[in-house]
Amino acid sequence: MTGGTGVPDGHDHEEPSFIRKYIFSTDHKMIARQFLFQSLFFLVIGGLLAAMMRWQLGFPGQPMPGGGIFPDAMVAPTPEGAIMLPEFYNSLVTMHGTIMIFFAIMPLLVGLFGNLLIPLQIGAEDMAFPRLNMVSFWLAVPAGILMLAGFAVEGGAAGAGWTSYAPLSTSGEWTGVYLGQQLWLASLTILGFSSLAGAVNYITTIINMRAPGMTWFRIPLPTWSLFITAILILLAIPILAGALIMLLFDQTIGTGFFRPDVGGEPILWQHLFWFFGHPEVYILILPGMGIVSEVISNRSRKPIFGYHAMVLAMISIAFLGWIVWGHHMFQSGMNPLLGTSFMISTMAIAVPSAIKTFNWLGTLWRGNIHYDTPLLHAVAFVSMFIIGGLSGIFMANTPVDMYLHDTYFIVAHIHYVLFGGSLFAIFAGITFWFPKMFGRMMNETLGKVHFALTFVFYNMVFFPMHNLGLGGMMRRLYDPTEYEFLQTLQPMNKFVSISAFLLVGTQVLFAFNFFWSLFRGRKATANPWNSNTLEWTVPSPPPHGNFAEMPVVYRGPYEYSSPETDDDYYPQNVPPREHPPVAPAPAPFTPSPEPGGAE
Amino acid sequence: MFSMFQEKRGVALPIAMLFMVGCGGGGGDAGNDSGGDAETAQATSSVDPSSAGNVIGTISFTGPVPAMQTIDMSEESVCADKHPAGAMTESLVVDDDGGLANVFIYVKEGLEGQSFSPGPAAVIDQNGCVYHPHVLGVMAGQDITIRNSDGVLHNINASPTENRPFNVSQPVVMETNRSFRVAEVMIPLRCDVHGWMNAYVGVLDHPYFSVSAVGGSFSLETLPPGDYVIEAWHEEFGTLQQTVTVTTGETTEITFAFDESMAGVDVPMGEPWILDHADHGAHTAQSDTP
Amino acid sequence: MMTTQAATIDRVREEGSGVYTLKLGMWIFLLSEVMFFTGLIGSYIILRFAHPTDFADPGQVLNVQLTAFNTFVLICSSVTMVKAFAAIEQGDQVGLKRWLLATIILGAFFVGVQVVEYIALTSEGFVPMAEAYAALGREHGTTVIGGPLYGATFYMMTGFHGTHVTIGVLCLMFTYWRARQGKYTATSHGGVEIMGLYWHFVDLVWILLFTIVYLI
Amino acid sequence: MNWSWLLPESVSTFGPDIDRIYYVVLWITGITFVLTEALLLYFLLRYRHKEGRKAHYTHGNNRLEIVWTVVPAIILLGLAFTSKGVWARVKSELPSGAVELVVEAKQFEWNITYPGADGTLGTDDDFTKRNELHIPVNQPVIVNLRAEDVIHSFFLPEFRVKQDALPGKNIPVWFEATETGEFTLACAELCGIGHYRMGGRVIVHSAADYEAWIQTEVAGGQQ
Amino acid sequence: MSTSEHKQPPYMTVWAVLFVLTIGEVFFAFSSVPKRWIVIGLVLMAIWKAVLVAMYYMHLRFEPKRMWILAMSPLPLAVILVVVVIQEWR
Repeated sequence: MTGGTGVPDGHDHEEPSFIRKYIFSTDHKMIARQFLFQSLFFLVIGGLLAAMMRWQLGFPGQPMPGGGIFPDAMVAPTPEGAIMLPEFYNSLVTMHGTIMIFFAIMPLLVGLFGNLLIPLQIGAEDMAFPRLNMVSFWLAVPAGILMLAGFAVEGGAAGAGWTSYAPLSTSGEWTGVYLGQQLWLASLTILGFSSLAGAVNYITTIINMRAPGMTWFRIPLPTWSLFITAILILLAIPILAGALIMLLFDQTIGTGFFRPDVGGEPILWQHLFWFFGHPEVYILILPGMGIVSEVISNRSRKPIFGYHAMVLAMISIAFLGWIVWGHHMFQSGMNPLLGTSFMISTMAIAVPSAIKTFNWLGTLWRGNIHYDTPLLHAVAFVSMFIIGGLSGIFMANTPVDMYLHDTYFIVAHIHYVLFGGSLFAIFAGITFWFPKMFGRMMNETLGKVHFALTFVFYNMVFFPMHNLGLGGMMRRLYDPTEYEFLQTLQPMNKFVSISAFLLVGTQVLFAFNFFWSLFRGRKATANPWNSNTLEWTVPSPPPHGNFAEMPVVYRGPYEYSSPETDDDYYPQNVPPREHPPVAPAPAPFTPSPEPGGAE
Repeated sequence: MFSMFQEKRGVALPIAMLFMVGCGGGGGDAGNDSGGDAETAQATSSVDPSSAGNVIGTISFTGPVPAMQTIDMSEESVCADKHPAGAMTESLVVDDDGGLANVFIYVKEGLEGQSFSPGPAAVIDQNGCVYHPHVLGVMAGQDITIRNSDGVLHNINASPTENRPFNVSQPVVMETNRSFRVAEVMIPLRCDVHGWMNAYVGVLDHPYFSVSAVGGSFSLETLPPGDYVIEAWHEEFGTLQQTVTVTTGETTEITFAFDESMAGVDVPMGEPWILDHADHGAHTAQSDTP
Repeated sequence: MMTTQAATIDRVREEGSGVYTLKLGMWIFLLSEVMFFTGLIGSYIILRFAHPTDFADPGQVLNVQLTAFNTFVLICSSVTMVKAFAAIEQGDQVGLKRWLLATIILGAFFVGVQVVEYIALTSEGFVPMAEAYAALGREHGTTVIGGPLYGATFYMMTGFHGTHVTIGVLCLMFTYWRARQGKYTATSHGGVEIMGLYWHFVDLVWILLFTIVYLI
Repeated sequence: MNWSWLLPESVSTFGPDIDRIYYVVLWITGITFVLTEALLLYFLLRYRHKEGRKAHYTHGNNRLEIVWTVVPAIILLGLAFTSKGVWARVKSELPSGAVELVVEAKQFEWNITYPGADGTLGTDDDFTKRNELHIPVNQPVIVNLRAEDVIHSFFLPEFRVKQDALPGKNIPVWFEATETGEFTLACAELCGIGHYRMGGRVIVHSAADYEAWIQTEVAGGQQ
Repeated sequence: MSTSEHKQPPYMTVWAVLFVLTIGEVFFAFSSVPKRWIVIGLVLMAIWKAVLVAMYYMHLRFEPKRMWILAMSPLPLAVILVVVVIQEWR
């Protein structure tokens, strides 16, 4: 740690070697791209796992197409073909959740957009600690390898669910998974360090490296959201790390933290996990909100409606997010009085989300909306997030949760927030900043087709899950038809499964568009979206060190259609027209409005 | 000891981390050859049959024979139909003249320094939600073909002490091959889906073992001449030992007599699973809790 | 007192925390450390509250005298560390090196004592493994004192603190090596200061651990 | 396919209360859903890009902000406070004069212990059934929920009952059937390989039949 | 900040206080005071020591106020976690 210096080593302009440029790069933009590619890889893996699960659920006990390629530990070889084994299904459930949350969505939102946007949007030449930033990525890689290694070891990959509830997860005797469970824990622990390194970097950078004039309330909303997210990561991940290590010891050397047979407390695991887990939920959605705010404001050529409200909503989420974790545990045998108080705090935290939704609507109101792919995805985010948010109210309500807890209603809810929310935001963000990342535009037509199909199939997959849940179908069932009261739901399961295959297939369009545009896409100008924020004032892609000289900021990020200009945008760094530009005094401390207050 | 094999895996973890990535496959299940029965499995050995002798005998049980408990299989119609007369627990099978079945008899001492290689795979069949055989002897490294003839979900949960534990499932009619690397008497098998299903596997590094049939008879054939300690193991009455001298061409006859006074002794066995009050594991389970 | 640093590094930027970036980064890292130890110590408090009988009164199992002495050692190491910082603030290279060396020695000594303590405790049956736990206490009576959770939580907390101290010592060695090369001056000694921050934090955690684990 | 948003009919005393709250929430969310999505759609069409038109330049409206902060807050907190009564009644208040049973969950079966003829647990005429929960109608039942190995979840869909079974803990769960018949007992928490088969039957007898059933079972158990 | 530019914080005094407090803690822990008071007293002393270290050795006392806020921010979370989860066994 004594290694890093205050000054990012971004000023040397001689061309670095291939290794330093593409592999062990300290350039935040390169690291962002590395995260992008790694996460997309894991997104594919996670999607395939989901497809396999859906096969089993839609066509239980029927031979899996191509199932023959799997080893006998995963499938049962029968004359008709290879049938998935229950323990393999449990591994799929677990690994799909873990991979999508920790290795796809989180690194895309935080690793990709955090690295790409923060320095560019606040006018810094790089992160505060570029080498730490590199370490953060190169910790994520071995973590990913360990996670996948689970499938290769005897006993298969972790099979206790992504929540890995003790005591099920404490011994292979219960799950049939021995080494895989430990690899899962080790992998997540390492990934935790990676996230921490990132979070420290983001927070420091945003606090200390803003360009002159970039006051707290002139920071673009994506950066704001990433700042809040980084704080949540910083304070939540260590709790998870502690819990993971304790569980790892329970499995390996035989301690008894969470093992009831030797006097441990399984419910303590749930508390520690969800004390991390709920902030994690906001880690997964806040950056999406930031991205969507940016895109909607830009594409409707209109200032974001209630900028301060947006920021305050995020800040209040960051606070409230710490006192609602118990709503994941209403039926876990938790003290019922706690249940009541958690219900109330949970209802309270729904309010900031509502505020943000209304502000997005307000932003669209009387806008001048350009229907580009990013906007379509962003609007999809809003409408899907409405559904996800509203369905959350059902489970937040303790009595109703008694029926809905651990049913497919939850599955529908989480996917409306994480897929309909985060993933659409990620699509919006990738299509929006693709030119800045790679210097080329993505194909608009392909993008629109991909959006339309994704949106339709997505709803065909996840909306019926609400009804499945209301029908009483439990989560994580290898074969729902074992319960006759669920057999009536089987047609719907088939429908969902087929839609799921279509949804997964559709993503090929995105992959094609992505790589095609990477090499063949139209060359992008510095500011293709006529945007205000600083990243668009530099070439696409920006050079090493980003800014030729330090930019000076004169106004907020969303001055679209301002009467002061003839264009419908007014970049943050353009000096006001009336009076000549006045650069802020080069004195060390220009006072600024800031939480925490200046002396 | 439960924690002991955890420690083993604890050591395994870091090493595994290193080169886990490369190695493919799901381990365990090599091939799918179904084989004969353990009793008939003729192990290739260095023993010259002409100079060998045999040990035969019977296991007897003295004392009031408790009525065998019927198992309520109504839950699992597939299995219930296979037992028109109703299925019985196999923990204590005694015939009218007191012959005790399901006893594992094996040479404990006397074969030191000799090497034997295992025969073809032994079969343990889950049929009618009961393990056939209830007690099985195999050699270390010998394949065990675990067969599911019921077509309903069974899981085979083996909790050995010395060997790698496993817990695999069979949702359909199928076979799985497993083997135990080192000798261990005895390894309990159970099915968690059907609480009553349990069996025992004795793993030895020589082929001189036998399981007493109904009526209590057993035989250990083609033993090289010499003095042996023979042990008889029963899941409820523990173990009995005696020494025999085998001479060329002779057939020595011995008997083991169990009686009800031995009920509830500490049965030497792979550590029973946690918190199991359900059946035989119970008495050793207490010694588990600190 | 850090204004000189802040000025040199962040002159033209918008004002941030008011401290230079490296120090801010260390502070933020320490916040996550706080949460990490919250997880461990919190679990201990909760488990002890839930199962009082699994734990023992002070002195029955743990060697309080030895650890009190060890605490004193760690506190002294904090003083030497802060002395090193004070020295380089005045540009006193020699003092810096001397005090850093003292800190390294004290830190290493602390770890050594902890290892000795572990060996003694395990020999008395006080181990983290639940099934093997059989702490007979320091009077070597016949009845087992406390329960498995005691061993597990104790080694968890002290072990992770020990790890932090060890890492600290290694970083101190690195700092010492740089000091030997004269990398630190009166105007630029951020490395020494953040090293100190980490070291004092570890000391602070131990102060709490000593009270909670050994004395309560 | 079942697209309905109605809950299956409930057969326990507190079932209707829970369902009522569900339908209230369904109405509130349903209306909000329609309004917001309609508004979104309207704005998208009404304000789509036209050449030469400039968007309306505004940074927001504090009165509006306050409105759409306070209104949801009132609705949500109101919801919370109105429904906490039912929660307390179901989870923290045990009825008197109830039939007491022990349900012990283990991989992968429910072992239900009945008090036997004397109606008290812990006596030697207790008997245990596997995956069969027999209860009398119109009489509260207290289930002492336990688990042997891992966490299971005691789920009676038609009774609106769900409670995790924690190993090493005894959690009392109560409910009262309002109809006779046969219903489902399910495990709602992933508990291992056989989780999906960890089901059972709930048979609700009339009071008389229940007594008779107990007697026959006790008799069967003794001989 | 500038106030402490030249004069050094009282490092040795703080050290002495820490030393005395540690000794005090040990003796108090084994005194015959009722357990509750021992716990309260020890916790107070421990906090006192911790604050001393943070204030003087970690220079918090000489930092801008916003650094204090930063440093204190996780403590409420720690309290929330422990206090809430303990309710399980009330």
